[in-house]
Amino acid sequence: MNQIIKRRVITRLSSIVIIKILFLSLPVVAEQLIPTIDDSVEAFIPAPPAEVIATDAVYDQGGAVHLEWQLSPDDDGSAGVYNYQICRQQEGTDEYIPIDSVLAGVSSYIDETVEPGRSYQYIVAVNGDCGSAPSEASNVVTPNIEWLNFGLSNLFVIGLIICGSVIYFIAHAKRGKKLFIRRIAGLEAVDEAIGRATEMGRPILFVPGILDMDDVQTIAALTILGRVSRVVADYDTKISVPVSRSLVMTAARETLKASYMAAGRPDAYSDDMASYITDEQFGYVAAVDGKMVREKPATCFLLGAFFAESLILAETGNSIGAIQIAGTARPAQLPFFVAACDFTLIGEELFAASAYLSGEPKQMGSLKGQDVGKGIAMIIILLGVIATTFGNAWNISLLRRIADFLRTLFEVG
Amino acid sequence: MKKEFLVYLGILVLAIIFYFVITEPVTFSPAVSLIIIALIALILIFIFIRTIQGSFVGRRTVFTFVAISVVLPFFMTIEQAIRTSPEVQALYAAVEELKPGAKVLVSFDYDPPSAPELQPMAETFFNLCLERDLNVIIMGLWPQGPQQAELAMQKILDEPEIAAKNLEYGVDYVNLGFQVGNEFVIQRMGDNIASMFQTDYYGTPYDSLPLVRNVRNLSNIDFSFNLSAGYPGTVEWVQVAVDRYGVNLGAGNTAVQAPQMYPYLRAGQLKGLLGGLNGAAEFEKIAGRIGKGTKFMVSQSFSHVIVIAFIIIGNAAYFLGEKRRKQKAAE
Amino acid sequence: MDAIGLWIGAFLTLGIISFLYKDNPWYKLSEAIFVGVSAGYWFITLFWDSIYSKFYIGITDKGDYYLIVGAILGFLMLLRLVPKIGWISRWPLSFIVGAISGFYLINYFSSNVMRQVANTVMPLFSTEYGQSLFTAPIGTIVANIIVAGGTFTGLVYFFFSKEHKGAFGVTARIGIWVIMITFGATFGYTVMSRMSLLIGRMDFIFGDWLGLIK
Amino acid sequence: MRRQIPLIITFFIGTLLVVSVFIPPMESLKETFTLYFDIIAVFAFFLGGGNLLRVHLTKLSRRKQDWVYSIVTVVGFAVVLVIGLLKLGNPGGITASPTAEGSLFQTLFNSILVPLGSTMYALLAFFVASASYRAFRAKNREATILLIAAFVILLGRTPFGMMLTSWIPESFSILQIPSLAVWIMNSPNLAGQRAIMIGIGLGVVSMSIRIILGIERTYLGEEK
Repeated sequence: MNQIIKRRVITRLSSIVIIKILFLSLPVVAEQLIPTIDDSVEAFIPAPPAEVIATDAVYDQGGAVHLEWQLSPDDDGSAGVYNYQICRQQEGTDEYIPIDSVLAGVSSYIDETVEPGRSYQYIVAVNGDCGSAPSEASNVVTPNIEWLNFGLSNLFVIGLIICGSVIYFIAHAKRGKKLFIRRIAGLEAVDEAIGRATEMGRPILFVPGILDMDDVQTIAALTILGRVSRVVADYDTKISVPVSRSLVMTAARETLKASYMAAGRPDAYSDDMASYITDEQFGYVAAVDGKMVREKPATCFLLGAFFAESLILAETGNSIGAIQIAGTARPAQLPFFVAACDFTLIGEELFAASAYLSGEPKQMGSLKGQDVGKGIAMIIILLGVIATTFGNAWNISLLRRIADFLRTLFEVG
Repeated sequence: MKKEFLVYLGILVLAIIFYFVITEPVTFSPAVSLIIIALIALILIFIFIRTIQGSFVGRRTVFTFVAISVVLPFFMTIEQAIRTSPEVQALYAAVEELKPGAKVLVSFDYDPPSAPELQPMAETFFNLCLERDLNVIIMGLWPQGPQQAELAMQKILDEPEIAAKNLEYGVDYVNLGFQVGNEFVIQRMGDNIASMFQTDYYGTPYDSLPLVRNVRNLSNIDFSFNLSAGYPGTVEWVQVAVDRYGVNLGAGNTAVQAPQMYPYLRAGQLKGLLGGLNGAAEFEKIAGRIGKGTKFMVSQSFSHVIVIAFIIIGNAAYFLGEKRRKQKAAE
Repeated sequence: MDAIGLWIGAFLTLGIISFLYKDNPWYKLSEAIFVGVSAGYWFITLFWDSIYSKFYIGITDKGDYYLIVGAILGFLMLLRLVPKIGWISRWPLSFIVGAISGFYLINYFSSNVMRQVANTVMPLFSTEYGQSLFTAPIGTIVANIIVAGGTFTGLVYFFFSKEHKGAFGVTARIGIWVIMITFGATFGYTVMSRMSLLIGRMDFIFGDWLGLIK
Repeated sequence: MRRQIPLIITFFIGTLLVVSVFIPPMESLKETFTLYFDIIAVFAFFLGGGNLLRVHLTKLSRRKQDWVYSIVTVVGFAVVLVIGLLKLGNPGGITASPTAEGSLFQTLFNSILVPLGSTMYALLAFFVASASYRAFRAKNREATILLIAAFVILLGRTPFGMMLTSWIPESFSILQIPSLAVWIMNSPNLAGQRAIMIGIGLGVVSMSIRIILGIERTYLGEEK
């Protein structure tokens, strides 16, 4: 193919030259007769790209091949070079099929249409104004399925250490070892807040965020709902859980029902406690706001994933004089809860809440386990900062080695 | 119940008067504007004194002041000193450099909630392009973007100077509409724009639009401008269109998003940047055009001052309350 | 037609704003419209997007028969309506919860823990790793110390299993201060964009609808 | 048995997804599960939407307080469902995209949902003001720090802030309020964000382990 194109181009070029010579004596006529051909004489056919190298993409399921080549020497940002056509030959066939093209100036491509176990060979052709020049064929590549992604081995090892410590402390606590857990203000207030609602004879409002069950914050909110509703069932207070997703409604009902059964009052449970309003963010907020001012709950729980509506809900709750316990893992919304609510669970505290409220040793053990993770992170930061700051400056090889090691250890693919 | 409906009736009557009777725009003269500002300041000082004396204002007062601070500046004629920042000047210079007939791609990557900040930018940018006889190609990575573009374009086409040019759709400007696929759309456009936009916003086939018939891919675009309120937006345009295809890119961003763009600006990946209403107002100033950006900017500064004033009043209330409590405890 | 649209828009806008004064019939009406219409709207978009485009087209055109598992799980969800075997509807729920827990475990760990720790391991007195001491401008040095120190003390605040007393307590105290600065800054920063939202709505009322703004 | 099966499913699926990250051929598992989730969510809507109808119809039939508004909700819901499912008023007919330009469905969205949504969103302007008025008071050391940070940033965004400190010479320009605001956003703010994010990451790890191991199961109901 390479040869054929070259030959064709040469024939065309020589014919132009002949015509030119023929009409040389009549330049004016020549200009009129062959203006288009004359244009193409000034244009050029770029030199072909070189050294096309195909490699199997590492740690994948054999579905990608990396291509790299050296740009055509004529590809220097001038207008003449147009793009690169990538052609592929599959093992067993004898023709190159164009698969894609990339713009001038690009020297790599990832072919994601290959099948594992088959062999491929590539040609990259550069396209110019009046012709194209193909490269030599690349090496033959056979993409393979890798069964383990060793590129993530650092993630695996560190993850194992931290998950291991959580599991270790769970097991540790199960054996009856006493663990100290500091008090979390927002959670200490839960009982009191429910008690207040009971005294005032007003309901409790629980908003589990506005995302669906596919967000981990919603799950955290429901685990807290489990603990809260257990107390509520004991006190015989009214609780209302408006939700913005149907699945969350189902899960909230399961949670509430279980709590009422555990409290020995299954008759007091009703499906109306949790009801779906609408998936639309602000439609949901409009309805919950209306509910707040009409039912005047004594206590509002705003726990889960919140977006801009965080402050609308919190300020409305504040205006009706409710005690508000809020919590979210979205850093952008935390300030609004902190400003407008009585207690706020900041990030990690939201996930720790259900364990804390349960009071079970096993659950408390997991909190100790995540502290180990924090400890490791702190040690790495301390050590890493010292090593990177002074290792090079004072030329201490140990520090430098530590710095390099830590930097690679925590880089994720 | 009856009282409420009387209020509604009042609002309806007012609306009918304003809608049908007062058909001309309302503007306060500079003197009246100053008097109004002085009055507001006086009331604030009065509130402050009342607070010191021990009677605190409620949330409805705060709400009223926020509404006043936003609405009244719409009608005022006051000039706010606007300093144009280097990134706005850079954007203007980049557009000014383009020769008549240059092809400018404008991507509308936002929806109505961000319109107050971005719409004025879009209008000024269109005005600038059409005034200089640049060809405008509109598209959107957000579903409601092209609709916003239509609104802005219609407004600019109605302006007398532009209307005099008798610009033609499909020849001088074109709206390609929305395309799903986020950054992959940009990537495909690097190679072939028509493959992503088979038809324009109105369903006309790409090839029958004279303006874009010869625009094959991003390399045929002379300048690109992106109005962005999040993902997909400026970050994606920089990463794909600029880094891979070498497009010249300028951007207009919401105030929240703009600070994240400064690294790109410093690295030269962005030719210029408009951030929030500030940016819109500065751009209008440099383009010599009084638009909504300038007007809205006054509202914004006013409302900020109101918030600051109430923070001060709130603290006064707190400290005095504290003092009284201590005095009571002492007695 | 445009005028009708404008009046509807204005009616609903003012209805919502009236809530600021107090709950009233106008707001209740706007709220009722909002809830009914938006719930329907979301179901329709979900239906055409998931059930038609992804599920139906996936099975008939692409032959992705594995999607049937999803439909079965969805169907099990509906068994809630049959009281006797309603408990089966917990299976799809536990499927979802399990999948989300497993997925987020690794996802959050790599993006929130690993990456943030890696970003905090940085030289204090130079702009980049490998440069000699005190080559960075004084502002950068102060900033670096605050970022590294602030992250460290912030983590101390989150410790659950150690009482915040003594030196540990002081560090935790500094940690909560850093977090408070973060909150104050984010709050102040957001005020501007929130104001512009209101400016947009007021422009609609006084400009687009009443035509009072030039 | 009723209690065991869900816990086994959670354990099996959770572990599978953790492991799948490290095994390239299982990479697509996540996308498959996302598709499953989308499909389940639509089925679940029959429960949610059904509940919405039931609640409002009960309100209506019992003439409970504010039952008039329930008529509006039910009618609005039903009308949108009919228009959307049959693609009424859609220029492209039944085969077109439901949200096609110019369709009745899209017009409903633009003329009803857009003004309602953006106004609800805009209420935030009032609430940030009332929240700042009430919450930004120097009650204790933490609140004072919060107040100062917010105040500097707020001032830094007005011409007022620029004027206030423009007398400070260029060499100390960091002390000018606008640059101070930028500095706060870039340094202490970043530190706080990072600490919160690392904490969240560890919190999720610990909670996920509790769920996968079946220690945390309130969401499933602890039926006895």
